[in-house]
Amino acid sequence: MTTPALLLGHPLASQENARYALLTMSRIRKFEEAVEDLFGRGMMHGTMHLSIGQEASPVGVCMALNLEDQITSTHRGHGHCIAKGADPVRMVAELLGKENGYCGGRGGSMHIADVETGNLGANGIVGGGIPIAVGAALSSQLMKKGTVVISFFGDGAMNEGAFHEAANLASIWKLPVVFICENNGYGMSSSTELAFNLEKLSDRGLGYGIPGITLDGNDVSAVYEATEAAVKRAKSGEGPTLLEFVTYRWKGHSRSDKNLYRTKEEIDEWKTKDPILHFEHVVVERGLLTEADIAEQHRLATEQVIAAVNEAMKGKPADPAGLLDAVFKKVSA
Amino acid sequence: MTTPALLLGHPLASQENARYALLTMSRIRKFEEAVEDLFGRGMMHGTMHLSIGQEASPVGVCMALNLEDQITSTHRGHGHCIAKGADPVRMVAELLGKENGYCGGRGGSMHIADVETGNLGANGIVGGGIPIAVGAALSSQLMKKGTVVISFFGDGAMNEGAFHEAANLASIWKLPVVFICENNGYGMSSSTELAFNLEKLSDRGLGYGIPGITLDGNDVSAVYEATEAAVKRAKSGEGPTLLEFVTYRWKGHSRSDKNLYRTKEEIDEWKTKDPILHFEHVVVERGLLTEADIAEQHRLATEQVIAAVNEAMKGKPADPAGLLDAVFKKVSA
Amino acid sequence: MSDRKLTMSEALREAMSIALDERPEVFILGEDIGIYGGAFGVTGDLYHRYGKERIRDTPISELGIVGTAVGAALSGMRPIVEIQFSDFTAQAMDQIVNQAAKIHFMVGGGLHVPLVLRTASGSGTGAAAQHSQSLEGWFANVPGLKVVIPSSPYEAKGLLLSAIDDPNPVIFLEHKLLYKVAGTEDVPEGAYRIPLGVSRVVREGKDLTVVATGIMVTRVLAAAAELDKEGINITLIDPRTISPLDMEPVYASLAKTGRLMVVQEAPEHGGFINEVIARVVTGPSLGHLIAPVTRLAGMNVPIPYAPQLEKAAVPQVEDIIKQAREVVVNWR
Amino acid sequence: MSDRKLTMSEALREAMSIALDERPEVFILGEDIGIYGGAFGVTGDLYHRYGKERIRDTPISELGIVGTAVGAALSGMRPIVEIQFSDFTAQAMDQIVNQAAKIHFMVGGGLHVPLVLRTASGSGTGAAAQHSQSLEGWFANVPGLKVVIPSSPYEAKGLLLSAIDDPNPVIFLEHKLLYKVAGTEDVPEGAYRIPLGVSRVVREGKDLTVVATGIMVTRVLAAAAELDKEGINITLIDPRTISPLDMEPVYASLAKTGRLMVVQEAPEHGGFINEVIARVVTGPSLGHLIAPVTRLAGMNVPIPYAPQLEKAAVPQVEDIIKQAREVVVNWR
Ligand SMILES: Cc1ncc(C[n+]2csc(CCOP(=O)(O)OP(=O)(O)O)c2C)c(N)n1
Ligand SMILES: Cc1ncc(C[n+]2csc(CCOP(=O)(O)OP(=O)(O)O)c2C)c(N)n1
Ligand SMILES: [Mg+2]
Ligand SMILES: [Mg+2]
Repeated sequence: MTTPALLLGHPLASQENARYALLTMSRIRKFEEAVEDLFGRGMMHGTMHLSIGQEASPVGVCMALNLEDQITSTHRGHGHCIAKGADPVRMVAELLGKENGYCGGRGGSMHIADVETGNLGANGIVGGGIPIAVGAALSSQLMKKGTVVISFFGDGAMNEGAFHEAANLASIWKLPVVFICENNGYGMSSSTELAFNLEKLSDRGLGYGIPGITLDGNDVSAVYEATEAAVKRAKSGEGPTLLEFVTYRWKGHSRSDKNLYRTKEEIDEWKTKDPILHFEHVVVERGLLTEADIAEQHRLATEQVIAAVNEAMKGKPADPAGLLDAVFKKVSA
Repeated sequence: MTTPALLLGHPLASQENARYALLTMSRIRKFEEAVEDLFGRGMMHGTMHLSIGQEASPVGVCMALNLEDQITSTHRGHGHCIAKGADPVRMVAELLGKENGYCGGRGGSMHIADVETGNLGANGIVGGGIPIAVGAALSSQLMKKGTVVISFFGDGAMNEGAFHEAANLASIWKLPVVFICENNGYGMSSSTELAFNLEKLSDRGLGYGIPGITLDGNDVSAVYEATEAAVKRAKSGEGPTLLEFVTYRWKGHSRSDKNLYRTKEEIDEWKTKDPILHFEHVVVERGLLTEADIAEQHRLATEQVIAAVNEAMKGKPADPAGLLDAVFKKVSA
Repeated sequence: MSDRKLTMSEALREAMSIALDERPEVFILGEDIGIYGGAFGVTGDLYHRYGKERIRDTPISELGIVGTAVGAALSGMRPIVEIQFSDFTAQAMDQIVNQAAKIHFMVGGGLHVPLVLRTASGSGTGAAAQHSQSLEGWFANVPGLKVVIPSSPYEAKGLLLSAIDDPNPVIFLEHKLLYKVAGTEDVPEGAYRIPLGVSRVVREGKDLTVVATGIMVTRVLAAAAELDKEGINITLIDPRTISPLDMEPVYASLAKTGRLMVVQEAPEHGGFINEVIARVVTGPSLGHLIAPVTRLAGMNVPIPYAPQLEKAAVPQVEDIIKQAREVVVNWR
Repeated sequence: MSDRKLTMSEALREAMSIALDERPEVFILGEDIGIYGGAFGVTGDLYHRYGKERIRDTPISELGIVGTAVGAALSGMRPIVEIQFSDFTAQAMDQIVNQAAKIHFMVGGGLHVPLVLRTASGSGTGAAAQHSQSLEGWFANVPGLKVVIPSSPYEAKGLLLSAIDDPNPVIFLEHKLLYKVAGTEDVPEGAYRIPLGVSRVVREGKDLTVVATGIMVTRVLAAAAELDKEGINITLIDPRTISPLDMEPVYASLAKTGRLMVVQEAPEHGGFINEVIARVVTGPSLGHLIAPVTRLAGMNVPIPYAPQLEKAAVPQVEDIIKQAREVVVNWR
């Protein structure tokens, strides 16, 4: 896996980057379609939160990062994980409860972390990762790492006290963190109209002295540019930015969701704003990629995901014998 | 005890009201001086947070309320309590750990509540009362009481998650609550400059769609007017307002405070902005009260406080025998 | 009605519906309890029947929600709060413990907090460590809270109605594996109340007294049916409320069986069930014991994700059979 | 140095100072720990010696502070968090329990959280119900946390240094009445470590084994001195860490005394000390008991304000004397 940002000047400036963006968005989508299928066939356990329709955000954001830069993710974290460079084999293996899964089968979809690619972990607690991101940013500042930390969270998470306390600390200490609100319109069934008395959720930054920007979260290029600027600001010691990416999840909140709180029309309407299709149009229009290039990226993505699933299936089921030993890190002598 | 708001058109409009405001501010100050003295002489136990220098806020606010309107208070709550109409005898008795204290000796200074005057209680937890005020406002809305709830808190409390979650709920449900931040410049030793990246703390309302106003918290008349407007807004169903009253505490945070985090000059400077003296100047200047009137209010205040202390001293010490029975309210048959 | 084998979700919903009908001051608040019908479907159609004022959807703000409920309870209402997973009570612990539990006491009795906090507890759905805890021990050690753990639909309905009647804060812990399972007893259609603080003797047997709550009642029952075949007969006692805890039936049973086994899903170390052991060995039953007390509890690990790990982490029917058999056989 | 009778505050400060010197990744964060020197004066002059980056004053945001510490611990630092009163851990329970305690396990071992959370625990200062709780039972029942309760300045220093070394989250509960009391043992000036998970036999006596932590160690010692005069001799065992809990010295002592008394300040119902009882009666000591186990704990009430009430609510020296005497005399 190459480190995306190293490839990049501007996201649309090179074929290589355009291909990378498309391939990665496609891999996220195919990955989630594949695990949804496995889940539907009863081969996976637990719950699952799909980010289909939201792929531009993780990809655009992570393309603006270096490998050393860190992220914290959410319950809806497959995209963040893949975009930051995780190994899909170990992801699927985790979902299948295998020993070679990222968490050795102990965490599942909501707890995948990948230290090597700077992913400090998904989180099953809404808002739970936000103060953690701020803490990692404090480490960066104290240790003069020169890195940034991205805190991904949903619109719903902004109403948790954790957001509030973390945002204030980041602002007063000018920490190198970027708050990224993936506003998909709903926190489970709770619409942003009902949960907020605000036009733009990015205005919530005003209460902390944090600049806030709202933009189209389905435009990978816009996402990249806004992130790059916020990252630069963070790394130069000017403190956090709050980016609100407006997007939509096509699937239900989780498997048990009957979608009673929104209309089919609304969902269909948003499908026309597919971030992947949107990006394809742009790159073709600008003559950056051909239709064949595009098809090739999707083919590659499919191939990679199928290979990952097949490989993951071969893993050994996690063994209960190791549980007690896994609770504490051993005290080194 | 008369219900102050019933007397009122405008706080300065009548001699009666001006006298009431002065008497009440003076009573708060004398009360706190008296308990500080008792404390210093080892007759009181525990801790104590004095609001000397901040008397305009409780008095101005409570004059804009009816008896049925409710308040939630803080660890620094003697003023709120007295201004809302509490009986100083039972207050002192509580501080002395007497059976006839407000809490039967079980709560002490940080837990005095007075249901009859609509005081839902002081709170030892910074920010703890804010969601409770919002809940009381929800009761008011659901039961169509036509009342407002005042949530008093300090600047420091605004950085607690409790403030955040409560503010958002109040805003989206347009609850009849007024948030009153008594900004005395410090949360214990933590200055607002260090704890916030904001010019005005009332700007924090922006993140919730709550209008915020900052004003001189040592001007009882300004406090009254702002509160009255916010109360009217709340009662007419338009939702919460955030009022920031800028003030200062003359004494240390609590008894153990050595005041290392601020200068003597700063304290002295603020003493020149004494809310009581300020009000005296205004009423004399406008010819509303004479110097004799003023002296009379202070005399009355002193008399009442001394009488309260003497009366409270006579109370029976709280008896441990009742403790177990006091934990749960009895289930009525 | 002769055949009313409801699920626990249905029984809970029925209880709430009755309370909503009986008392105008009852209302429900929580995340996704409206149109969505609740994360576990417990509120179901109540939103359509009672409207959005009384079945109040909230933003994702557990601390705010519980605090709001405390304030509402202080001033005339009777809120029922639903917290989707008991793990998220961690967000609201200040309002639960420092406010709701203590206000009546701290202020000298002038205020009280008639609040019910319902929440889904326990493991078994593959939701992993942040969605599967059994936290009853936290609440049990907080004076001022009542703590209820229903073990069947019938019990759930009667206990919830009593919890709503109670003028004090009640934590109501519903095991998520029980929600969708139909009970074996009929659930009467109208109102009935099961008092808080009265243990239930679920079944009687001569050899061993087992104390368990919630899902463990189901598992012990299954184990007991197996052990019956071996001639080992179990008395099962379900305290139903762990605060207050009614020990009388346990003492009475131990006078007959002389053997005690306690079972819980929560991690063993520092778990609530130790209270039962402590009361027995410091109390009137001590002289009746003819075998060492035995306890079976969850492993001291966060709940893992993979099904084989998750099962291993908490007592299963086979574990109960094995341990129960051992104590009876070894101490004939 | 021959006479180094420090207070617990001083000993804790010394431990932190050594850790700050030893490891650049150690830093302290909390409310009023800077110029103010800490709500109980524990950080004292560290701010002046190490500067505001490493002795980091925070706004009033317990959840944010602990979460920030978790994130910092995950990425190379070793934060020590001070929470002014243990009651306010309620604000931060999500980060303590759902994050810090579980991350290492949940993510499969790739991350760990070397975090120490120091906080003031217990009653006795008239601060009432929201500032006086003993909450060790909550943390003990959470797999993934270590829980330390020092009982003297000497112990505090050695245990805190080990807690800081530990790669896992450690909850360090300091009884507020101990802060200003000088210990009876000298506290060595340099670094020394007392391993976590090793109980200490504080004194030995033939008649009764008492298990207690924190301030109760002091009170049991005072009681033991009185009882010595009556010819009743007590062994006192201080586990020092309740998670992990080292029971071996308790078993060894019971083999000699045959009598067990457990003492805690926390409310009796569902309190941690039950774990000790459970281990004893389900473990190797059962056969050695010649008297019923006896427990002495806080009343099941929130801590009240008035001194006479506050004293009555938790075990005092006289209560310990009385109950210890009773069990020894009645079971000669
Ligand atoms: C503290 C907490 N409260 C509630 C939940 C249950 N829950 C899981 S995801 C979710 C919705 C989150 O909404 P949002 O933050 O907008 O993220 P999205 O799911 O839309 O990506 C809820 C309520 C939780 N996991 N944690
Ligand atoms: C949750 C919580 N954190 C910390 C404290 C300790 N404490 C008591 S008062 C106080 C300062 C509060 O500052 P502010 O809200 O500005 O009120 P003020 O004391 O200035 O009136 C602190 C830190 C507490 N009681 N509760
Ligand atoms: Mg969302
Ligand atoms: Mg202040």
